[in-house]
Amino acid sequence: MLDITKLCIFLLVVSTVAAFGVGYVNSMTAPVIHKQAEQAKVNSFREVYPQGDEVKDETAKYLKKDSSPLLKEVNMAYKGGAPAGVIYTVEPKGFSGPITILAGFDIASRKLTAIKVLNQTETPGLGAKAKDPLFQDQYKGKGTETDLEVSKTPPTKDNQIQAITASTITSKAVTSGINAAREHFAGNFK
Amino acid sequence: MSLLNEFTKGIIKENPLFRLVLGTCPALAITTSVDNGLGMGAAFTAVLLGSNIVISAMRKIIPDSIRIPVYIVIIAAFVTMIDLLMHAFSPDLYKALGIFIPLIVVNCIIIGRAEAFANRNSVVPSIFDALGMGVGFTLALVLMCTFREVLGAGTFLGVRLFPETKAAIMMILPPGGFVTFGCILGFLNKLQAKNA
Amino acid sequence: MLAAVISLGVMGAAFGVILGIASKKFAVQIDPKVQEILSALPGANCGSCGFPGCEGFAEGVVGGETKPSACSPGGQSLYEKIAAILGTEVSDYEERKVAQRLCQGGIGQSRMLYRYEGIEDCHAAFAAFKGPKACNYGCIRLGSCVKVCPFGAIESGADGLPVVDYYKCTGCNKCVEECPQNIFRLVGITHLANVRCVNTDKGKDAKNACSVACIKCKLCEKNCPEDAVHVVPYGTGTVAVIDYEKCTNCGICATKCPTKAIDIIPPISEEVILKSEEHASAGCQRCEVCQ
Amino acid sequence: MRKASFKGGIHPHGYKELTSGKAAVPAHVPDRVYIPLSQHIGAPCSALVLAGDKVKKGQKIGEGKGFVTAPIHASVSGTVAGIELKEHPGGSFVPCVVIENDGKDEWAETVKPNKAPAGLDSQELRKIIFEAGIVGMGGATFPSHVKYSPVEGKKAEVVILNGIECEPYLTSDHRLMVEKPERIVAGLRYIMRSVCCGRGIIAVEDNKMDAVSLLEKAVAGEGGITVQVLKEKYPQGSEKQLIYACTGKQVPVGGLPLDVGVIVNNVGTAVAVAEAVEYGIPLIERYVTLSGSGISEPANYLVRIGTLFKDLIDQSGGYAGEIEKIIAGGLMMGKTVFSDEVPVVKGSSGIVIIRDEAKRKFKEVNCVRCAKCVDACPIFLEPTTLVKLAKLRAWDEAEQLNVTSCIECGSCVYGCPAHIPLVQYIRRVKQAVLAAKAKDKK
Amino acid sequence: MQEYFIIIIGAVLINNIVLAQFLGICPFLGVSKKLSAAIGMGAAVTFVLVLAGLFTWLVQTFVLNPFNIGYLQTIAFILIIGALVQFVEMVIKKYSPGLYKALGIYLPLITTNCAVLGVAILNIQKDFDLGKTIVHSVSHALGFTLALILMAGIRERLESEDIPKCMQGVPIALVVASLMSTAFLGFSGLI
Amino acid sequence: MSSQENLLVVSSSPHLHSRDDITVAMRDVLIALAPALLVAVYFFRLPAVIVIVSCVAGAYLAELACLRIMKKERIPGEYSAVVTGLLLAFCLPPTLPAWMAALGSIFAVVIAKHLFGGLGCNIFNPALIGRAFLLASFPVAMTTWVTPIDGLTTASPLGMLKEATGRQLPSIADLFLGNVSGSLGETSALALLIGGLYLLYRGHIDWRIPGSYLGTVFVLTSIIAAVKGLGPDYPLFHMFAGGLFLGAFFMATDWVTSPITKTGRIIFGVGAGILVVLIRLKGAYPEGVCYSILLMNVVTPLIDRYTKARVFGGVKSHA
Ligand SMILES: Cc1cc2nc3c(=O)[nH]c(=O)nc-3n(C[C@H](O)[C@H](O)[C@H](O)COP(=O)(O)O)c2cc1C
Ligand SMILES: Cc1cc2nc3c(=O)[nH]c(=O)nc-3n(C[C@H](O)[C@H](O)[C@H](O)COP(=O)(O)O)c2cc1C
Ligand SMILES: Cc1cc2nc3c(=O)[nH]c(=O)nc-3n(C[C@H](O)[C@H](O)[C@H](O)COP(=O)(O)O)c2cc1C
Ligand SMILES: Cc1cc2nc3c(=O)[nH]c(=O)nc-3n(C[C@H](O)[C@H](O)[C@H](O)CO)c2cc1C
Ligand code: SF4
Ligand code: SF4
Ligand code: SF4
Ligand code: SF4
Ligand code: FES
Repeated sequence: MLDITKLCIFLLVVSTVAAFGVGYVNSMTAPVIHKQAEQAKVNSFREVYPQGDEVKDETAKYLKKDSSPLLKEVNMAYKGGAPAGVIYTVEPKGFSGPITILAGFDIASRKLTAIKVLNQTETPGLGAKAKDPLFQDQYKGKGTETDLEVSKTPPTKDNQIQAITASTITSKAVTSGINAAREHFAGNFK
Repeated sequence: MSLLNEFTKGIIKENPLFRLVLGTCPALAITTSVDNGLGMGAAFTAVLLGSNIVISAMRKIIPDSIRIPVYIVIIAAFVTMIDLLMHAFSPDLYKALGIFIPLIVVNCIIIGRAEAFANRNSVVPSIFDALGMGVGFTLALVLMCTFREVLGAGTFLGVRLFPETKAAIMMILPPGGFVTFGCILGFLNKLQAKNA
Repeated sequence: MLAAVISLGVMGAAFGVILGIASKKFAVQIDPKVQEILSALPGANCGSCGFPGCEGFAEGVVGGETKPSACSPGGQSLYEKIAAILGTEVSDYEERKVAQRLCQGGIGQSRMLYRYEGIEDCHAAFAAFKGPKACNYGCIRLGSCVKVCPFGAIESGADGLPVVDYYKCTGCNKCVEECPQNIFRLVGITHLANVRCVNTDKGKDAKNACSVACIKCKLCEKNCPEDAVHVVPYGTGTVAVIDYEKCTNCGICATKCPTKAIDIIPPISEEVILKSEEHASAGCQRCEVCQ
Repeated sequence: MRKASFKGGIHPHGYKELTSGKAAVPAHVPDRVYIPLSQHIGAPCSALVLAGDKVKKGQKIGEGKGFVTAPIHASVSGTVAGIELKEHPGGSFVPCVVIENDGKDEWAETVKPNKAPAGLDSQELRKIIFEAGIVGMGGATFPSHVKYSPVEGKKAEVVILNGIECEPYLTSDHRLMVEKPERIVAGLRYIMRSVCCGRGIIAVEDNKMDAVSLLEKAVAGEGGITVQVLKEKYPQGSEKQLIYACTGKQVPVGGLPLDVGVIVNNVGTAVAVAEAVEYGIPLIERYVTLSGSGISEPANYLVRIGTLFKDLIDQSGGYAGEIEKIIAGGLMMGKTVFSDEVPVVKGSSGIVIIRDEAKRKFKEVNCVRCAKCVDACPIFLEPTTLVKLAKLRAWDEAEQLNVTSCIECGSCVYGCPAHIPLVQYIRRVKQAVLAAKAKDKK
Repeated sequence: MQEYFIIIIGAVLINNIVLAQFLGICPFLGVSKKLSAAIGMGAAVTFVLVLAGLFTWLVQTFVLNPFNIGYLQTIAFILIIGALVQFVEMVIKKYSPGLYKALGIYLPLITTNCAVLGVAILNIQKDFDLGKTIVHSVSHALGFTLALILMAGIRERLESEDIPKCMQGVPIALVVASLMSTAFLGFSGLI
Repeated sequence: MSSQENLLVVSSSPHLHSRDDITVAMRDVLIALAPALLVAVYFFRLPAVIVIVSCVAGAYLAELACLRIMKKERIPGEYSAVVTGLLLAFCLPPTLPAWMAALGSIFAVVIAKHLFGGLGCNIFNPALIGRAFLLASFPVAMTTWVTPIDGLTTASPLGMLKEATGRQLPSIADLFLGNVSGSLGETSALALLIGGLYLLYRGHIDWRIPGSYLGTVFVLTSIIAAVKGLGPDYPLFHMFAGGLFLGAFFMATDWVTSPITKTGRIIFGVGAGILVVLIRLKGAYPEGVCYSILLMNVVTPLIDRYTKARVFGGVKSHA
């Protein structure tokens, strides 16, 4: 029994010291990480909806059971205390997994302000190009009246988005997410 | 001379990745770009260095029967520290390496070194051993990365070498990882057979 | 911070306790000596000891069922190690034995009966008139022994005959068992003079089949200063045989033999013998052949 | 009607036209015969004569110990010159009784006709068959009296006479069926009597329709005996395949035909039985086909046991050009010998001589897994897998895969595009398996 | 239901833990020489992976999260896994020598297997509830077992093939893995 | 010793061999591929010729180089590498750049064949590995299709079906004859059928694999058509579109990479059939033949192991 006690105490001491060390490093890095995360979030929000000065999570208020399953979060951007824009987090299924996208809508102009692909696991060189500004920027300023479409050839209509070469699936997935957000926006923020 | 030896053996003769074939998961998973390889190598070396120092310093007082749990705790502590530091100060790399940073804990090489070297040698040789192994691992990673990044993405360290449409994307997909590793091992075997 | 320290400390301690208790409660007795011996063994699992694998042998040694020297690949240093583990004396020193090929009928030396076509396997050729050579006793030269040696100690030489590398040979007996013609004998490594022919036919017939056959002329017998060589009855006839107990490796018989059926291996120095002992006792090279 | 056959097998070219129309002629009786003391499965004989002894034709000159053996008889009259080691067509060196022929062909006193062959009972028949040294003439040379001896709990329901002769080149059984159909039927009767069963089948392949019609004529009116025509396919003549084709039954692994109530004999065996039972003549001569690309005049002979191949070859005008192989038996199952100084034995159904055609030989290469061997194997083995195990020396695994059931028919090798001598590997495995078993027993 | 189905197909076929996610490569290469060993290892990993998934989830939910010490995840998890493996090993050894012969010898290999820790971390990262955690762990374990068994089947056949000396063993196994994962690309997009 | 040259040969039985060997088989496969080759050149013109030549040359030269490096003797007249090159070319788009085609066939021969020991030792179908490698590496080039004869960019028939763009699907007759876009050798079911029947007649392939493969696809798509009310053309469309015939007669039947047992071959065909339908209908790719066969290659060793025939007169043997 003595044996076990001794071993336990040794393990206890080692664990404690280790925890101490890790805790110390954590106390050093935690604020940095936290700030980064905050900053990242704010930055992303700002990227898709630059005008707001405060963003609040209002998912609970807007997402009902019957909302599209692609919608994950709804954040409201306030400007001077009044709602000015809506930022959706949507998660459509891409070629090799879910793609998380932010989409910003301006209530006043009823237009898509911008989108940002946050996380994706698409194939590098193919679907992963959804992160390229070249692709994302196509969504800027699109209207919210009709669904967007994916076209493999250079767009001829206003509601068309040109697919990433050889990645129609990814392009369609992104667009379907945006369309879900668009529909919700059109229905809830008249 | 012997310290130098401790250092160099990890680079070629006992290269952890190519000779001992340990720590294969990260070697396959993150070697899609040279940046990743360098980052992973650095993180790995730091952990190995830390754990080797601590374990060799404590080797006389660690009770034999629980030495493995103790090693694990020590190594895990270092890994967590690196993980946190990287998260805070190099977020991009942190994201690219993802789950493979915490997984350094179970990298067989580190425990292997603790058991086979640090536990039997004093601090100074252990430092050299760790550095040698770390550098060896890093070099091995970088070699794999180079093949995969150049062939699969057409870039080296992000610098474009030839147009993207001419790059064989498969090389940066999982099959490319396996086949690169397999061929390098085969090639090294061949070299060794020739020298022997 | 405090939470961290406490919870991890508690976790560490808790696992310590659990494992500690568990290790007591669920302990299974294995003889540490068996373990120790097992790790000292070459690990070739060659079976030359007569046990199914090294583990069985280790148990056997501890249980007193067999002697350490039954493991021929181990060599002297192993016997000493085992003796140390068991706390006994090394009583039964045996010289390390290596395989000697007792046939010199290479390509050009032996008359052939037919052209063999088929698989490279001595047993297969043996099935047809005891192989393609006119000599019914000699090496068939298709290298079954080469394939069977777990230590890669045998290679086919230029004359088609298998050549044993005495460094690598551990005396495991596998080639002896394999050879359909019983060409191999295990002989102490210091015994350098060997009659390399097992043809028991009369001199004329033997000579007719092979130019390096033992022709029973008894010149070796007559010239040996130690009275170590004799042409003795063997199988269905006679053949010259060396008594290794008496032989001093003087090499006179080899010079007298008219067909050069006796040879003396180019002098193996003490040093080489020692080195080869060492090499053999280094044991398992983890080459995985045994798997 | 679809003709019965078995599953698997191959269709090699028969080359039978070379000799199938040639009646068997009595071969020259040579000046010296070499009669091996072991011509059967079972205990070898020891000689009953010494150098210098006078012997007569049909005199017993060798006898073995035990039950599974068969005596050996002189095939000529003359003087024993000695006992010499000689190559045997089976691939070994065997002691032979050498007899100088005195040219008189005097019969031994022991050879006398049975007065009332029809009245003999089964035990008497077996005694006669044993004394006459009759062994299976289909190649396996298993002593016939053993085959006919009753086994506890097993009952022979049908005797099948094997007139298939599926080996390319060979036509000796064919000639026998054409020339002596009545003797075959008579022999079959005695065999049926000796095993106490009422049904007999003579099985013939559909490439010998002339023999079929003659046999049908011979069996007409003989109750219980039928002639069964089977589809031409190799190895139809193999006992197990033949039984399956005739009765639909599979002989169990490791079992005997008797386990499914069948006894199989070669048609030659039946003739030998008839000769022994009616005239008391022991087995001293047999039909032999001499054919192949390397012989000047292919022919069928009635040959005294102990005649050297060389003597027959000389009678057939010698070799046609440089020869490569002399095969004792057929192309598919026969064994090569290294010289023509090999005696004809009881099991020699043919000698095939192959000319050296210096054409490109395809060397053995890696198996390409075409599975032709698997599809051809009449025993449903996986020859290629067995070969791979042989190369790995994994004898146990091969044994589990029933390697010992292989009948060595060679069907697998015939079509193998990689030219792997599968049968030879398989034989090697069998050898090793048997050796391991023998070791275990010890 | 559908969610579970997606998790299963995804983990077994599409994002196979070995062939697509590169976890547990060491045992995948080490224990795939013989089919029997592969099956034993697969069973052992499944067993441990599920237990580990369960315990790590409990610890995360009821210890790390409430105390806000998520950063101790790595240490805590590896301790749990290490202890779990040893505990299981000892229990099996004591009570079922047969099972120990079949599984036990693989257990020590599992502690240093990325797959176990990796899946435990993934469970947490994906915010699964307990049910999904279990299903996810089981599916990954099955994916591992599947890859291992297929690999073992292939390697047993390769044993008798004429592979160049320098490629024998691990190198050719890696090439096989590469081609296997190429074939598994065919499952992309199934769900 | 004395004149030892004209000794007789002693060898093991049998002493008779059929005329078939590997060289004959490979030559027959090439003959069987000839109709499809002609159709390909007729419909896709010069680009097809360029792709075919690059593939065949790449494969053959890679084979020679590998044999040289591994110090192996070449079997005279053994053209398995040409078969590999040609079959690879047949499942590539006609417009693929020559260097990509050559790279694919080099990858196929070196990685998928010679690293495993060369002819007979490989686990995976080399040609299909070549295609899978190219598809994963150069997806853009590998999914660019052109119409026959005039060479305008279009989608492949299965692509059209999958994306349901509402474009007019090609007629069954065009699909059967090969007058559609697609990989250059896969379009004409007729030409492939002729070649396949020739191989069956020559006994190089067993009906079980193509039979069970095509049968499974037909049955499954018929059921789907019946359930969804898609009409009788739907199963035929699946049969004749894409590389199903090419796969069924020439690639699933590759000796080296398919099971050796008879039951195994049926399982192989059924499994591949199910996978094709699954991938075509549910997966990311419009075409599933290549992956279906590769995936069945993966399980072939296990199939062989668990489908051993019962030995004559005995109980089933266990692996
Ligand atoms: C290895 C590999 C990865 C792929 N990754 C993606 C991807 O990330 N996104 C995507 O939409 N398609 C991807 N594809 C799908 C192909 O490009 C596919 O042919 C495409 O969906 C259809 O072509 P299209 O976009 O030209 O219509 C991938 C294909 C392969 C072989
Ligand atoms: C050891 C041994 C015992 C045999 N015993 C019998 C037997 O009791 N009854 C029988 O009908 N055949 C017996 N046979 C004969 C075989 O069934 C078979 O006919 C013989 O081996 C030749 O067959 P084959 O030419 O097809 O190889 C025996 C054979 C051997 C080798
Ligand atoms: C592959 C093979 C082919 C055979 N072909 C024949 C044949 O054509 N004719 C024949 O009489 N026996 C043939 N046999 C021998 C038979 O199996 C069987 O041993 C014989 O018919 C028994 O009769 P016996 O004892 O009178 O020789 C063959 C055996 C094998 C293994
Ligand atoms: C009937 C038959 C089909 C073949 N099919 C293919 C094939 O699909 N792909 C390929 O690379 N080689 C094929 N080959 C050639 C050869 O078998 C192949 O390259 C081997 O896989 C190489 O070991 C085929 C050969 C034959 C006889
Ligand atoms: S020594 Fe024996 S086994 Fe070796 S080659 Fe000679 S005959 Fe064969
Ligand atoms: S098999 Fe090899 S090691 Fe064993 S005795 Fe023979 S030569 Fe020596
Ligand atoms: S394995 Fe044996 S029984 Fe089968 S075909 Fe080959 S030789 Fe005949
Ligand atoms: S016939 Fe020859 S090549 Fe074909 S599977 Fe059998 S052994 Fe292999
Ligand atoms: S590095 Fe992943 S299991 Fe070893």
